[in-house]
Amino acid sequence: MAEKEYAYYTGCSLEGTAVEYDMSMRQVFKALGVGIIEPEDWSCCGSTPAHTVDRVFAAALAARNLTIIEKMGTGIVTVPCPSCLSVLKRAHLGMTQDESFRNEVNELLDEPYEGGVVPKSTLQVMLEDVGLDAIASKVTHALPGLVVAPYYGCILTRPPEIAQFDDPENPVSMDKILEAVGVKVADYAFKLECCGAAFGVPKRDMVNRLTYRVLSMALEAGANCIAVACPLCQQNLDLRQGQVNSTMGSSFNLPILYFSQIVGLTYGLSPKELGMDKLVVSADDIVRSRITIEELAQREANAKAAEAEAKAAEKLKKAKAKEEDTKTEET
Amino acid sequence: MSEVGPKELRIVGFLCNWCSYGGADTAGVSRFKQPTDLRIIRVPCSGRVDPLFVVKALLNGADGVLVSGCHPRDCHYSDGNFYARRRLEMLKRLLPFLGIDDKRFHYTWISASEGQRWQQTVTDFTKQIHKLGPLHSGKEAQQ
Amino acid sequence: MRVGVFICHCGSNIAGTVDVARAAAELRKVPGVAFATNYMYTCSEPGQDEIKQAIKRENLDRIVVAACSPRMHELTFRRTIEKAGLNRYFLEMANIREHISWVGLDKEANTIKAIETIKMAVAKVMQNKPLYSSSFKINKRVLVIGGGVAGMQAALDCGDGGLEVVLVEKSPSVGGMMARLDKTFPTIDCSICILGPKMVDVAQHDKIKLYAYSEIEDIKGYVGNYEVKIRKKATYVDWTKCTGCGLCMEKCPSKNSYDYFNFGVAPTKAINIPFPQAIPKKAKIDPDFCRQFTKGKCGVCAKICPTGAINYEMQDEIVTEEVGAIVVASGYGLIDMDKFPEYGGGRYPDVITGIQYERLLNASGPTEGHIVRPSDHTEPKTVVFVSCAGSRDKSLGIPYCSNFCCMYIAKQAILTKDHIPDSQSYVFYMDIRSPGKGYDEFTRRAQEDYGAKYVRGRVSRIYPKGKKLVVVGADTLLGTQVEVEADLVVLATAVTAAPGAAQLAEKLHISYDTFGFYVESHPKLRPVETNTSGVFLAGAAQGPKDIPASVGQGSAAAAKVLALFSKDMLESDPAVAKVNENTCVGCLKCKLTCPFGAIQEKELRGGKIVASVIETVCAGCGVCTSTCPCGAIQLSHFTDNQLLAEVNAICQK
Amino acid sequence: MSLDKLKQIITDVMKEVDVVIGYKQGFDPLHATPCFITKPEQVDQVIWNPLCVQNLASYLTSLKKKVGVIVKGCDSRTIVQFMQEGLIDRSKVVVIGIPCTGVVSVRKVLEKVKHEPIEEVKFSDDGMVIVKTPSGETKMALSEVAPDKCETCQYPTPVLYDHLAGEPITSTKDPQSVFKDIEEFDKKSLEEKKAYWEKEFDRCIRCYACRNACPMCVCQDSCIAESREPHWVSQKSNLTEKMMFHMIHALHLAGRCVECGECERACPMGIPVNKLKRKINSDMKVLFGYEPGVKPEDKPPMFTFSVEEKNIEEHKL
Repeated sequence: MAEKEYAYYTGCSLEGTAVEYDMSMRQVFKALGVGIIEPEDWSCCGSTPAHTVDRVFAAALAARNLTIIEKMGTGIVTVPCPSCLSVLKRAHLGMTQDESFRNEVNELLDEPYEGGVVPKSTLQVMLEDVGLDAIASKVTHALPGLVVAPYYGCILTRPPEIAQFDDPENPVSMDKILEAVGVKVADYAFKLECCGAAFGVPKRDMVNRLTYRVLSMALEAGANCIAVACPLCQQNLDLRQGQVNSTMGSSFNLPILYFSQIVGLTYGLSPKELGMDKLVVSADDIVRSRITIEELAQREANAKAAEAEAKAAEKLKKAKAKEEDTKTEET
Repeated sequence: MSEVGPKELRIVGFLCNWCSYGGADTAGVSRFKQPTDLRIIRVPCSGRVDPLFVVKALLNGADGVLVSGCHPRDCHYSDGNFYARRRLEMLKRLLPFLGIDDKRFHYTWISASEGQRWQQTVTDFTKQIHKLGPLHSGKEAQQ
Repeated sequence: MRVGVFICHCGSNIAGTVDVARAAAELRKVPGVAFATNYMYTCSEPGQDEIKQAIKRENLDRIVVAACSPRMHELTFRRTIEKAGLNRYFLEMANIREHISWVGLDKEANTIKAIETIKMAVAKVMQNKPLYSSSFKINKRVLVIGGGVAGMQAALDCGDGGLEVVLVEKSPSVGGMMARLDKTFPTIDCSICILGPKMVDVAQHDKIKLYAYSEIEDIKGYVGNYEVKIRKKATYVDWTKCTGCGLCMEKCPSKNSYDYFNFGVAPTKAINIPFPQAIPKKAKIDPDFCRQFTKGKCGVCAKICPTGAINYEMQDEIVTEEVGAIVVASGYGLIDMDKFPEYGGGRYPDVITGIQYERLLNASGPTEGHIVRPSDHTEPKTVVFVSCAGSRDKSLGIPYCSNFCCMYIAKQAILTKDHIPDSQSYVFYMDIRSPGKGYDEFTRRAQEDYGAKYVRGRVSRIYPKGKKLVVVGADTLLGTQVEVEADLVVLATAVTAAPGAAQLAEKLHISYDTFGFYVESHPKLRPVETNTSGVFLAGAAQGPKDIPASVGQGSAAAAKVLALFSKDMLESDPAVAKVNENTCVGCLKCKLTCPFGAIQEKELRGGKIVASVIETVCAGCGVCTSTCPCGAIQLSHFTDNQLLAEVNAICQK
Repeated sequence: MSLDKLKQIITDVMKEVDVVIGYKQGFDPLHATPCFITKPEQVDQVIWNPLCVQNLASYLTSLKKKVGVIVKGCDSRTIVQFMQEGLIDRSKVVVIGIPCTGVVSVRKVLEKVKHEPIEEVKFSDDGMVIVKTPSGETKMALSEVAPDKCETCQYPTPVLYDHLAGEPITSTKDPQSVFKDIEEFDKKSLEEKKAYWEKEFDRCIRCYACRNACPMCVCQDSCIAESREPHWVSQKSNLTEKMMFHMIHALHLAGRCVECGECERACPMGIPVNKLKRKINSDMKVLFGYEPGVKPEDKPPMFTFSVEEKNIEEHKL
């Protein structure tokens, strides 16, 4: 049973290139008891091109969806795609903070938006509404050996006056969620570094260079996997890894997972349900490394016992040596 | 010029000598342009401003009254503006009861270094009074 | 009544946007105005003579000068009319420059505004009464707040001038920021070597009473007679017994105390003497780290102290000092590293601040002058300096330049090369600001003789890569991105107001600006005075400044105090409250609200109770006047009738 | 409450004071008038009934002697307010409190009987007032002719007394609705309110009766309404000056008015002069949680301040 219901605005990516984000996100929400409803007749949020052309028109595209969501009465809409989120939030904040702007935008809409929707990223809902304890409580499996570099991308926390979530320069929300499900998180300095995704077509050489840096810094930080919360980041890092390897002479084989997929794996969900097969760089090794937490506990207990044994042996050896010493002294 | 400029309304400002009057001076020194409606009366402290001065001005022809002192805690006389805050707040709430829009009376805190804030306050308040129009019916705007 | 009106052109400052001739003509029509004229520069000598002559010639008894702000020249013109035989309070000024000609473009509207403003002044001056000052004795002792170089200079100059000085320093030793510096620019002489003797002078001067580790609790009174409460913070060491031998510091088991003096470059002991040259050289316990306080047991220092100076039960003590003037030299602060998340926000140990680097360079610092990385104590070979870390950055609310960072970065780059000859320094800068004697030459030496690479551009980001730090920035001259792999990064963090600056200002009743720096009386002509008479400023409390400027201001403030104290009596401001005993009903609401306790109850012969003002205590705020329901207590020069005259002059329905 | 008990108290109090102020029959059966009892034989003059409308505490500030004074619940607030402002020496005042079940508005009664001469006034036990005039008897409920202040009275029993003539009564009036009339009035449009006051104040004849009747108008003969030094209002008889006078009266009572209603009772023109002060009182309650004349240890809000004012927000333009 759902404790709380959210409107869930998927946006276009999650119906296409990022379908595994959608699949895994829905599964994780289901496991956590978070109810989500997809707004009917939602339309393009207008991300990327619209706001470079016309501010009012861009806001209207987003606000059309907000109007629909407002009528659903959920109060909050959770948005997996940071691009959509940024646009929806920008429209919402602009319209609630400036009356004349609101009137201007509403003039373009069939039905006015009154400002009654709070857009939140799926990360924000997980961290703030569900809470780390609840997230941790559903864990059944462990991924030993996995070290994740959390990669937030450029717009999840910025600009801070729009995002209003997490530290704009050193975000930790994804780190916390992944740590909560028992995954080891690397101290990764390139959490926000531009990967160049938006220039994937016109400036390939630049993107290759930027992507190369993001990937190599993850390796440098000791990670063997990157976690993301953005369809564009995922697509860029995952799909272009081969391209980077061929142009930069590297040999990356770094799985790029949605954080929701990692959480899903620890919840014991099937790789199929989580869309693991949709990834370009295979994450099969990660899936295969999965064990139950009981198994993990057993392994740890074994390791501890072995360690204790070794310690005891060491102690015994020392004691013996001491005994020898005193003996020699006496004599 | 063929056209007559926007007509002035009567706005009276009571400014404390140490902060706000200095702030208005700073705005002047920095050449921050302001509307010309305001007439300034210098007082030592906002605590010197008996609310009755505001009433007197409003009843006798002013369309708006502005009182500005040092920021709370920063009063040259330590507590003067604390008294002013209570008295002027009381007045601000009373005016609409008498049928006078409380937007015609504004009290605020501006320090001697805040020339820009002074410019903004004068500009916004003058705009606000012009939006409300003359307080006294039958009275023509001046100039 | 014969009012004379003098309207100043102020060159074209006023006459450019106000029709002064028309204003004079209009004023001549005002009842009571006997004479009105306009003049090029009324404040000039011939301008003042014109007023004096007109008073005699036209038999004028009240004067209105329409010119600049009374905050500028009221005193000038008061003296003028006094010389011509009028009471100085028969003057009013109409501010037609700052409030009119400089802020309005429309000459017609400005002229009307000026005419009305002058008419208000005329209406008021006709209500003015002659006022006479009385004189009062002054206490010729001076309080200096802050024992940095500016405060010490002020204290020494005042002391040498024969004044008794009370010097209050909030940290355990005098010396301030300068005591922490390694060398000084542009001469590269040793900072503590030139400051040390001054510190000793302060300690040994028979006119200077030093309260170290003390803060101002409360200040009451007025120029000539202040009562100052000083909080002597508990040091847990009896300084009368402490010899500064340092044994306690050696034996203290609590080794991880924060070292305030060294800005946390390395830890110190919970009981410590901040630095070898400290004045006074006394130990102090930091109860946040001391085991006796945190765990309730230890007592090592008490056992070891040869003089038995340790006292864990010590409490703060409040002492009272009476002084006649105050010099505020409370110094500056530095912006926190956490304001720079893009530079790690303090997470990377090898990204440090300029003042921390000074401590690393300093022979008496925690590394004994060896430059090492805080993370692994290895010698850095590539050092990057980032100037304007926070300065000139509106997004952080610091639009101003921090004044001395360009210079100390050049110095630190030079010293880095001196210490580590095979090192390379990079300096990212916005502009090089070196407008002092020998300053520009100095920054060039850093580049030309010491090979520091100056990159004009800002640093966008610093991130760790292995043991190195990658500094990413722009080179705006080449138009490219730059990446430097550094071993150590030094941020020239922005200068801010000292912590607690606002609270101190509130106690002193002086103004501070948006950033917390104290506001001088006039930015050019009264740079060390405040608007509160008897309170003077010195050093970086007024705004970021380097050592020579701070020392200069310290001496300047001392000169002001000496001039003030050159008389035995001060003249009181007669613009104080006065009670009309005939109309006072003795309700004493004025006594309730007076912020200064200047009102007393007085019984007249018939038994009638009335209020009575203690003139020397009254500061002239007028809260009593706006409290009194029957208008019996009136603040002279700002009476109800004077203000009503101004209101009536412009509000006529 | 029995009159005998009151008289007994007065007789006792007489022993320790110079004068006791009470009520006696006035010039006609509808009017009571204050009386000053200095001798025991005068005690019998004393009356108590709903016609005893005057606020006798008003006299306290001008009397130097030791005084006993009879107060109703509402009047007692005057004494508390005097104490807050240090205007009386409490040790020189003996307060004889009367639990009050409500008084009448003489004006309302006269309107009911069309201002005919009054021959007799009786009060029945069931709360009726019977007024006899040449044209016969008129019966009216006490609540019908009560002054407005009785309708929301929160303090039927004096808030402070040394002797209480009767058993304490608790108010049955909703404390939330004390300022209901003020709130209702404030909801009107600015134009309506302005027109209302212009009409009301235009009737003012500047007789100053409201001021003279007000116990809190401490200025007495020094009132700035009649002064030239300072010269706040001119002698012109126009609306502006009349309004100015009433604003002086209202603002001088800001946070001090105990709502005894003497100003309105005294006004020969029937101007609702207490309304402005009640409006300010409603704000004092909201801003400072202050109600005049209730707790002797309170400080009137206009003569003090808090560094952080919890309920005052900075106004934005």
